[in-house]
Amino acid sequence: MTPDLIYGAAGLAVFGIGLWGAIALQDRMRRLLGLKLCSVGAGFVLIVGAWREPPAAPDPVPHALVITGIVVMLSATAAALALIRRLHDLEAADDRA
Amino acid sequence: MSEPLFLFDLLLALAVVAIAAAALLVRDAFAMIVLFVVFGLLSALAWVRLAAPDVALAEAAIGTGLTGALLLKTLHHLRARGMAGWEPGAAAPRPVPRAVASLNAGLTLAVVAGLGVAILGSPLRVTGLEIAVAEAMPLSGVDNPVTAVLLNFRAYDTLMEVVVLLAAIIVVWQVERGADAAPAPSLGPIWQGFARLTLPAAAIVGVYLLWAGAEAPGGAFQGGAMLAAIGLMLLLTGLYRPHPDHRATARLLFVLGTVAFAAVALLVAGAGRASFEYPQGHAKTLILLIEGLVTISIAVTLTALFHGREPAALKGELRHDP
Amino acid sequence: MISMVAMVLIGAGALFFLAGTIGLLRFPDLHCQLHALTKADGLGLTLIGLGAALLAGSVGDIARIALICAFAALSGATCGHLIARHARRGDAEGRDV
Amino acid sequence: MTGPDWLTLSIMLPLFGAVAAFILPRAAAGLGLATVAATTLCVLMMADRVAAFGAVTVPLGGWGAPLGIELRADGLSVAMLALTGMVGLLVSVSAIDAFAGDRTARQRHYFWPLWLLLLSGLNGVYLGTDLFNLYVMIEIIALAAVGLTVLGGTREALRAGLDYVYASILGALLFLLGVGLIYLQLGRLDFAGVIAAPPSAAMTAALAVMFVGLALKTALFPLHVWLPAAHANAAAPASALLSGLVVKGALYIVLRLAGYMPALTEDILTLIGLMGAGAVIWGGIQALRADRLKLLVAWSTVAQIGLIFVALARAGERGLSDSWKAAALLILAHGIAKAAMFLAAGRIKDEVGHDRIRDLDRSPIRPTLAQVTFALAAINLIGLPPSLGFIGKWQLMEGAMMAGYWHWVAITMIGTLFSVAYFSRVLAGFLRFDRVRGGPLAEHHGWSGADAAPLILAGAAVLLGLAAGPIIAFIDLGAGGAMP
Repeated sequence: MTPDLIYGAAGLAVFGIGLWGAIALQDRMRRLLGLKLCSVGAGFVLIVGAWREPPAAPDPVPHALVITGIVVMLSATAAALALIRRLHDLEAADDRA
Repeated sequence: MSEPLFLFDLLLALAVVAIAAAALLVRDAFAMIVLFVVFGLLSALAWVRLAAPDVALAEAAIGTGLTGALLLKTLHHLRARGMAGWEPGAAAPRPVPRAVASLNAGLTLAVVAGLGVAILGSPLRVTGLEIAVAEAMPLSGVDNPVTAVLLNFRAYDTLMEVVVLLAAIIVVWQVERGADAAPAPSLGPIWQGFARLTLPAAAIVGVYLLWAGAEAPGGAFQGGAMLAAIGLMLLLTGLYRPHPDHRATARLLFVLGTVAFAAVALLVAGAGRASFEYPQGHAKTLILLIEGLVTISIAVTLTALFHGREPAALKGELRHDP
Repeated sequence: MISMVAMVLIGAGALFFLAGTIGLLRFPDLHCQLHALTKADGLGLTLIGLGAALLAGSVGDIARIALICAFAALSGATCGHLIARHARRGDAEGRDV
Repeated sequence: MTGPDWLTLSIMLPLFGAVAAFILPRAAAGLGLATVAATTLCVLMMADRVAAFGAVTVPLGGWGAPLGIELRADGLSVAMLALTGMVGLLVSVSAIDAFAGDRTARQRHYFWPLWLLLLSGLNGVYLGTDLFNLYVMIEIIALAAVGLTVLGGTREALRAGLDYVYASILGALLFLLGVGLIYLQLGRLDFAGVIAAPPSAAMTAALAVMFVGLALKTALFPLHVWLPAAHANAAAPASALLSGLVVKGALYIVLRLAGYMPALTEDILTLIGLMGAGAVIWGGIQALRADRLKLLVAWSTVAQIGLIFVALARAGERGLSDSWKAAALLILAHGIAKAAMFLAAGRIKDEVGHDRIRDLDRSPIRPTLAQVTFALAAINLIGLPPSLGFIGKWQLMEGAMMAGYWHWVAITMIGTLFSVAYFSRVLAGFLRFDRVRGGPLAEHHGWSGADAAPLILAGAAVLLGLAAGPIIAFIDLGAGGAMP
């Protein structure tokens, strides 16, 4: 058992948990969190693909890809959260009315 | 020596998976966010173990730190407006039918199991692009391979990544037009003192990360995230209050990185060079120029994403301003 | 000899962390939990920092470790204060209502 | 590399335009229209180059694949770019009218930057040859499209937008996971490397995950649930862009990958065809039940996307040998006609004041030109000669018949019958005058210059069918299965 196998399995598991959360949960923020877990899981897969037996240096390309993925996911999260906040305001206003 | 490390890896991987599940299952929304932050930090630790310190830094700062801040801000907003289900201990939302729930779980499990089997059945550890990267490194202008990939070999991707951030802030401003902010939490004098002590240090670390990115882990995104943390503290301490008059400047700062990056990419073309092909000997200068400007844009954009709504001329806000 | 001392320091630090975590899990209310967590973790981190500093190769590394410990202590104290403050105000509001 | 780099320019120009429109909101409309026109000009120059020399490749950064990223324009890419340019230009023209006035100033200020970013992302997808780069591009498209969906700011639009965000992010992440799995096996992500890969179980798994992600983004049945509300609740120009162009981005990636994948087995093709057939039937039924005009048009998008997948899976001897051409023709036809139809539906709603199908024939106002536009677009989507949609369906059925796949021919016929049925619900209302109560009839015709752009689009979709031969020859340029 080498680290890449252990963390590869963990990454797939995290992706699966996130996938379940995104499709099965109802709460808006929780579904978003599920998606974030998916992105971390996919990151695990890429980083595991970059890992090499210790004396050898890892492959830098997937690392760069994952950094890009992290920033992209943050952007999407920020947009989704803005929608959640706005929608909540509108619904709260409707409830009061 | 590898035995304790193996144990460590196993425990860490188990913890990552368990906390991921716990974050989704815990009832209280605040606990959910805290567990998510713990999950992100542990993932970053795992990525350090997988020899990816650059990614670990980015995940800790952006993927966990700033995402956590965004989630907390949203939770504060929702709770300030009062919503059933958001107070701790409130009734759970209407339950999902058992059949649907088990169908979802079964589907997910089947997908993941299929993927796992397919991966196990495939040749692993194929040589990637590390040899090509190593050969091209002397021409790249920097010494950190990840930075070389991000700002030279795959600079086009990175430009588009900055564009994604720009798209996000445009969407956020558009969605939250004219929205009222939830009343800011008052954090007290101790917090103000802490902010005063840490702000300069955070600024130094941010610039250092940007600078170090050329040869060591770090770079524009990590540095930008660090500087954005300063922006968050400025907003939370009230040292900086967004004002409608600042909108034009903010827009300019949002687009600065995109414009500089794209302009350099187009202007270096010609004389037999393609777009994004830096002239020989100028690669380092151009990369540092791009990184510097992109860092400013990233820091400002991330701060604005946290602030959310566009600073519009609202009655309440004008009254607060001196 | 130095590495032995370092090991002992790091081990002691880990023990304090353990104690703090047990406190977090077992103490009845938030203020007690904070009491356990902030003090035990502050001490634990300092001990581990000391141990790591003994193992460190250069003055620069030692300086960095010292800085990390200082900032961790600072932010730990501030966080503890903020949590306690928030909890107290929450209680007060609860009583008012 | 000789002459200007039209490929990079066609991605960068909209980017600069978006930035300019964002900084100078007051001048956004003029800047936006000029940018779209300039970009379309770029695409025309590129088309000229491709027609003369075949496929054009630009190695960005001078590194070349697989280390760097390459842009590549061949017949199919240029056809998609031209579709985007043409539809984009005419939608832009009608957007100037739709967002004129003070009441929509705010929408106008944000429409242009978002639409130009969307254009940049779409052009990037059509020129990209790197899987990860495609991921970044579809995220740009997703964010810009979400912004366009919620432009109106109503609660329904925001709800639909949020569902769209979830679907979009999940689709992109599934795609990203597939990209990761492919890198795990091949160590490279450029198209050339992916095509050369030997088929294996793991490759199939990776491609399957990517396909599911893309199917979610392009709203293939049963992953379509987010689409109708999102497209029906957006402002008219935004709906036209979303339905005419945005879903085509993911569809194009499927088409590209499917065309190059030797690993696709008979079972997978059948499954894709079945999903498409499900979409044709379910979308048809829902379009028949829809009570609002825009909702009907949105459901017809679901049905027609399904038909495109049927074409992709099943129009030819070996499934894929020639079927991608039928699918490409259907994509072009649907892109033009659906944009025209949403614009027309928006015009009808603006003039009449509502878009309830039952009451459309009771209005004293008759938006004649918009109704003609709607009818022309319907001709195209139903597939009557000589429209481009007819040629696409003909190709599909001819291929399927020659290969003896009668059941797929039957599906196509059923889809056609459905489309006749649901469009008739609307068209019948246009032709009836007798149910107006109170007031003189047909005094106000309710048409204006704003009807010109959609009418041109709908007319083009019909007339382009006459030029089907050259179009088919053009999309074949530089294809031949072989990448450089």
